[in-house]
Amino acid sequence: MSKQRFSALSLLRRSLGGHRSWEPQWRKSEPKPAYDVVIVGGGGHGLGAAYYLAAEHRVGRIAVVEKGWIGGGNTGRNTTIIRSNYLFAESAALYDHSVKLWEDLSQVLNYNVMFSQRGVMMLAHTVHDVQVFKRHVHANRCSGVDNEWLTPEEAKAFCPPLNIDPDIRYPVLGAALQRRGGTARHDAVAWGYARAASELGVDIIENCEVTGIRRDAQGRVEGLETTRGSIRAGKVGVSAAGNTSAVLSLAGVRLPLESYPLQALVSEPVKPVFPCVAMSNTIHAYISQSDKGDLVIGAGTDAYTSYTQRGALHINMHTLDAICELFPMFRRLRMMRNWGGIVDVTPDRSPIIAKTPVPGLYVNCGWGTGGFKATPGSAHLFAWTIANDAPHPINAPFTIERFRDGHLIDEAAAAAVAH
Amino acid sequence: MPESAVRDVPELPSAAWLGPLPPATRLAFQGGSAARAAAARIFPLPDAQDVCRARRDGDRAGLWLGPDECLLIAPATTGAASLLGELRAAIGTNAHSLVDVSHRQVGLEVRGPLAERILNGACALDLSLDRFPVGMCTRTAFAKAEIVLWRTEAQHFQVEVWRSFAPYVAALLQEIARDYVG
Amino acid sequence: MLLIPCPHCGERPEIEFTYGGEAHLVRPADPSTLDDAAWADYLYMRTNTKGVHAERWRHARGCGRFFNALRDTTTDQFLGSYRIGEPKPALSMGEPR
Amino acid sequence: MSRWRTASGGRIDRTRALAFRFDGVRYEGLAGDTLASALLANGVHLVGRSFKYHRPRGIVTAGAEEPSALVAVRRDGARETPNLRATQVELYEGLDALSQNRWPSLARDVGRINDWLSPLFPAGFYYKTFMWPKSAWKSVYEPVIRRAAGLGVAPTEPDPDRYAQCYAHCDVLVVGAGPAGLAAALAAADQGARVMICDEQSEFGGSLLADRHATIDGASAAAWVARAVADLAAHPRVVCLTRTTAFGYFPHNLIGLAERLTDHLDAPAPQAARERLWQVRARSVVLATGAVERPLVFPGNDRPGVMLAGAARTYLNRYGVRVGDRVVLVTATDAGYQAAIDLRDAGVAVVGIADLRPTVSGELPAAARAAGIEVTESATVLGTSGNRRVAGITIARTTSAGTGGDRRTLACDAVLMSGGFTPSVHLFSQSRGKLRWSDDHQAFLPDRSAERERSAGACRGATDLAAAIADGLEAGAESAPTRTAAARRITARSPRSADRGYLGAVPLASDASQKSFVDWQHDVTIKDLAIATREGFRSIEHVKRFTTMGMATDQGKTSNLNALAIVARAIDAPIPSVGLTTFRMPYTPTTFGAFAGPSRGDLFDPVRRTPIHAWAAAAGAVFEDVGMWKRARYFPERGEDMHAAVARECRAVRSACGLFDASTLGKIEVVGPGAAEFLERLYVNSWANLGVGRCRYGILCREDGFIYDDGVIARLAADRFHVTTTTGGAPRVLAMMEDYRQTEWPDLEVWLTSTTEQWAVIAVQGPDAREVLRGCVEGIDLDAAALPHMSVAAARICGIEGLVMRVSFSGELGYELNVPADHGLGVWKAVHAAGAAHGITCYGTETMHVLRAEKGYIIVGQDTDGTVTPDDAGLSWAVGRKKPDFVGRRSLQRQSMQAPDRKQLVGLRPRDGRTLLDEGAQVAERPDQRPPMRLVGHVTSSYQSAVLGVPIALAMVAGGRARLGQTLYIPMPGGDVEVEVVSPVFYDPKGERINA
Repeated sequence: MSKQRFSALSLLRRSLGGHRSWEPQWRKSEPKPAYDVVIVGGGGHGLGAAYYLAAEHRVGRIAVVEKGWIGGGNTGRNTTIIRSNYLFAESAALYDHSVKLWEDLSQVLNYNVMFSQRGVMMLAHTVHDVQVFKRHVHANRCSGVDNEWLTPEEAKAFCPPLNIDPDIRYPVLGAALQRRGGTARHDAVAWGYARAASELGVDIIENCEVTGIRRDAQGRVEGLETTRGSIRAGKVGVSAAGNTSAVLSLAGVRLPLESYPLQALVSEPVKPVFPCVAMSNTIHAYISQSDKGDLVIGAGTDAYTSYTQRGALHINMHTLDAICELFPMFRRLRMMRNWGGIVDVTPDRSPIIAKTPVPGLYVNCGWGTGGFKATPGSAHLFAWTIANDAPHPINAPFTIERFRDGHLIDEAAAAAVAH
Repeated sequence: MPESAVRDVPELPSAAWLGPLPPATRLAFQGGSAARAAAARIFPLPDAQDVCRARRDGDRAGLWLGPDECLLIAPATTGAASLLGELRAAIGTNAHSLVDVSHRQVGLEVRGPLAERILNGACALDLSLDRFPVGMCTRTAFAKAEIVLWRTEAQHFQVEVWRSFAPYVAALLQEIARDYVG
Repeated sequence: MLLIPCPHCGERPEIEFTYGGEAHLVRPADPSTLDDAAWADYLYMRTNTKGVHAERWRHARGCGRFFNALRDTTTDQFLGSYRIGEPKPALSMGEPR
Repeated sequence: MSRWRTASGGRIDRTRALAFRFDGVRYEGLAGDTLASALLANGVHLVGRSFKYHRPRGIVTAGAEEPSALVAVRRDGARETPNLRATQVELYEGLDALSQNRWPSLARDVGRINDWLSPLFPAGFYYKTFMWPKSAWKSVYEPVIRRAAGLGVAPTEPDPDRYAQCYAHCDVLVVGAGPAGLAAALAAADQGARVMICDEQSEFGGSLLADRHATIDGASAAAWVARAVADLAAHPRVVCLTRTTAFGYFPHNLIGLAERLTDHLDAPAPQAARERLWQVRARSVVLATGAVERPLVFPGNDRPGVMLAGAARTYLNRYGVRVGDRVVLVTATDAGYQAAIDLRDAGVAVVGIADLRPTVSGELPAAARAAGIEVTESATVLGTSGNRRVAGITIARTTSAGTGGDRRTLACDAVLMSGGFTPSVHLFSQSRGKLRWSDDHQAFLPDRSAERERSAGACRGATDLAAAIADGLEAGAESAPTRTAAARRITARSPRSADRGYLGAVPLASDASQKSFVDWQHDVTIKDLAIATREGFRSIEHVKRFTTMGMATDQGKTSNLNALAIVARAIDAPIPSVGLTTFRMPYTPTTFGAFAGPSRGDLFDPVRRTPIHAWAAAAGAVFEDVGMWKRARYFPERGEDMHAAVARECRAVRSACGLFDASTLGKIEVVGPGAAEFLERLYVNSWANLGVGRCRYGILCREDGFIYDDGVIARLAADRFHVTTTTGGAPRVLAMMEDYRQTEWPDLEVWLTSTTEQWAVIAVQGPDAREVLRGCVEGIDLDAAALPHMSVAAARICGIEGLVMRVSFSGELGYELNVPADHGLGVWKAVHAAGAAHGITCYGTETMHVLRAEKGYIIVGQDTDGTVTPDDAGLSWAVGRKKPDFVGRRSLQRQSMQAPDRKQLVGLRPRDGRTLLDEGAQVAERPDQRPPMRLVGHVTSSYQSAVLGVPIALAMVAGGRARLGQTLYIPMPGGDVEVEVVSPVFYDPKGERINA
């Protein structure tokens, strides 16, 4: 499919020419007057949706409009954890659909997204955690999603730096391990989809902010107003993460969303010391090591809504005291860089991939802190939903109406509370 | 006196700059201005507008905690029951809430020239004398615990903390102090 | 850590407060008269303002009071705060503190 | 004394020699040295290997911006710190430093092969390959890449050091104690302001510490600094912090400072804190963060011995070290000449000056020429030579034809470069202040502030000493809250210096065969930037991410602006339009331990213990964490495991009497005329009709209709209720109550007080409970008639005024004794003694769980999961039917909430009467399914019932109540377990025992 196919050979060949013959990985497009589908939001979810619309649904004229530079939102600001061991069948199906796509993504896109199935280990610190995680393990096993229970000793064997001393404040009582889980290179996902989509004719329009959503007499979407002029569109799919509320409000659509700051940080690079991904929801610590050698650490969200893309110092302090408690040999390492993103959170912490009340307008949002792992699956299902004007069975439960009808998919509440 | 009558208080460290205060009678008062005024006739209570200020009369003190909330502290020799009686009589039919919290919390004293610095090891408030003068009191956060902080003298702070948090607060104070006092 | 203007106690550090979400969402007097959509709107739908946001805070580790505040969610600067029951004040862009 | 050390001058203490080791070799330095200056004094220039190509690298700068000289410093096995900048490491006796990213040795590093293969590893190469065969990524490619990547080695032992933290407040925080910062602090202090001033270096003075020429107020720079520091130190309202880095600027003028307390000491006190993290809330902030000199991007610019001119000057004037014997200066500034002149005065041969500027005039160049140093104008660099240290440099004159005229190679052992100065706007930018591009300065300068802050001195373009000091004075004075004293004046004189500098690659660099480095640490060259733009990465953020330029541990302090200029030129756009990468916290890498501070071990989170804890611990109880509480889980007797202990405890409660510490239960006193109405509106139950002295089991829903909490509520008086909550739920429930009280129902006169810790709660449960208590409780009649199940009475309990609640979570005749906490232990002991004759047995939460499960009582959070309605849990009987409204009622009216196929609480019994189900196990309708299975529910609670002698379980099953008697299947890895659906009440369904 690729005009300039990537491979060790092409690398070698072009090195002889001093790498002068590489071409842009995606076309810099000017907005055309009209498209069949315009995707709002040039993150992994949006670019992926455009790619699948072109590759699998043969939609003709497709554009992705991005207010900044592609991959500059949460796609490039997260800790790249990928897993699918969710509790409810609906969620597990959704995220596992994504993991399956991850497993072939580098080959499909001819772009190495460095999907590294190093295993994701979720630590249990209380009897209650143990009950909740074992429920996960059983539910996942029955629905064909790998997830296994580890004793503290097994967890330590899988992740040697882990402190399983029974005398620490919240000792590790065990862990749920998904071996197929892991991490990927975030930028590569955006660029890989952009490149593949571009080669299929998708226009990728950066520095183009949506300022209005035009509707016809029947109320159906007919186009967009943007900072780079108006664009006619048969269908519009919004995949704008933290800014979704702002964009949808242009069409008068209200959503059950709130946007919170979420921070992450990396240490200075060190030689390999951390073989997997470890997560502790109870004391808020999420850690892995990147191919470059940085320890990649996720913090919790701030308490208040904000669009500033920065969080509070005390949030980082609470994250790092937890990390140092679980991995005391990292206490001497140093924070190299910290950054923030804006995550859009729904009341039940599950996403929305659905039609909106406005004909021709579709939305993919509400991924909260878990959007990156879902990128290929979300994009794939969103494309399907747009192309068929109807949800795929996997995302059928993830509607806006579920909040009206009470059919919540409440992963957060299911993790429940200490009794 | 039965063994059970002995008051068993949390064991807390003490040092030249730190010490647990003896058991006291404490009442949580909440109510409108009428009830507050009525109670103030027999007990030193700050007015609603005396924001974050304590009023003292001998060994009795009323601490402003909120616009309709005060913490009343009296020596243990004045039993909670009798103090409740006095106040209810004074307040009469004015709507209010009085709850005995004598055992809910304990008092700690942090004193000396380093008191301010040690407290600022985990308290985010500006404790300089001009910003946190003698007589000021407030509920606040002390690292991961909640306390009521009351400056009784220039170099004396009273810390009121729920009993199960007291060992944490005391231990953290000691950990902080290690870098200031020998 | 933000400095939050409590209308009772003045500016205090964020760790003393809990966030209460969008302000001026009044619980319907008789919810049973609402249809499911209207009820869901009260329960779940949020403006999620990008700009000056009227929001609830509680000075939980302070005077304990809930209050409303105006904060620009694009800068996190507070424009003011007011007591529960008081009307939303007219906007006046404050100097950066 | 080493031949590179000058005979005199500098700020080192020549009387105190310090021995240290680098890669095991012993050297000697002087007190006041950094590791970098000490190595240079010993003629050591090769100090590390680069990240990607493993090229030999030396020392480029003399400060925090160092991109290249990274080392590990080891005190002992647990105290080894990787990736430290040699330019910031202060020397101490016995310091043991190691080079990084090399094998087997720094001199002979096999990784060097990468350099020869470098044509294969251009920017972003890894995105383009390593994809075939697919399996090889995990097994081969990634492990190899990972081993190659990373710089230093992380410690493997826990860090034994302590880290301190504190909060501080001031009127004016001055960041940076160079000329502008010192002036600002003095001016603010003059006005009586509370001032804090910090500097990352070991002493105040900044650039003045290396300045031999400036005069300030008639004194030498050094003398003036000494006086200024003394003035500040003497000031009662000024706090001076050295070795303290302002690493982050947070909203509302909160600044994070990291103070290094012991890293510079040879023998720190074992218990001394290593670092202290300050959270400073400043009314105003003055940023006097200075500027960093920029390298020039020319072929072979990364050889050891190639360094910034200002750095060479600092090593000479501050540390008394000559960086070489024969140096060449490549410059685009006058400042570079100052270094050349100083070195020449120190006896170093300056073999030539290559100035990129077409015509050079001015004070300093004139002085250089006068000193007989040859200056080449319109010069460029074609390359350098030398293996582990620069040995020569080839320069030429750029002709109008754009070719190199009269090229010459100069032999040298050091090359100084001066490309201009980049203002340090990191903190300003972190504060969200807006930057503007200045053509005059060829730099981004602070423009609009977002906080109450202002920049002063070189960080906003005031590079001339007098201007910087004047700017500092003004900044300090106007930042003070009040201006009373007269404004201070300071006169300063230093050589005029034209330092606009040069951005991007030098002329002809792209034609050269040698690499021209932009980012030393990440090995990003001008070729990499060219490839990035060629492949369409045009936004600077894209270029940064694609090439990793500026993402190294120095965060691009020396590279960002050059890269920006190169990209701008490549895509033919003005620099501002390409944008500037965001400056991110922290300014320089900051220790995790400092962020964590004392929050470790038992101080990681408060450990909440009940008044009875010590007794339980002494009795050998095993505890579990519930929220912050430690709760006794079971009381094993010799040799018992949990199951044996729990079985014994259960039997005791069912047959005689058990004693249970329920003190952690949340308690809230709800008081006021509006109390009953308040609960009426909040809980699903009716309260108006609850008599004084009576108790009722209450359920609290969220507004969405799902169970949030539960607990027994006792009415103590018409206007007073004693509400109990779950242990973990107490704070949540109180917060929710306050929310409704204050914001929704201000019409109600009701107030809430947490009494959780006021009362110790001792549960006495079992058929003999009444008999046990007869001897303990005075003032009330314990008989069923007088004190029936679900009633409450004030009484004297073992001589203590308290509350006796006749309630039971065990299904047996039971009481909960509430006594003031200080008496809890005493009463516990007394009741325990009184019960001895009845074989009273202490039990823990595990037994409590089994007993309640036998009765089908739910545990919120275990049997419910935030998606369960009262009806789902079989509790519709508790819902006040006639109530017009309560929190959650409207949501419960939704159709989906009444659907017959909702998951409902049922009991399960294994058909085989033996198999103990796994909590969390799934429930299926059909046997022998393969994944994905159709599932109808899950097991929420499962225990071996001692009294029934069989395993029992509670489960949430779709349409469960309609399935009583049905057989369902629990799919386990070993096969299905057949279970029968039964009532969740396994024991004493009629409740005769509880009412006994």
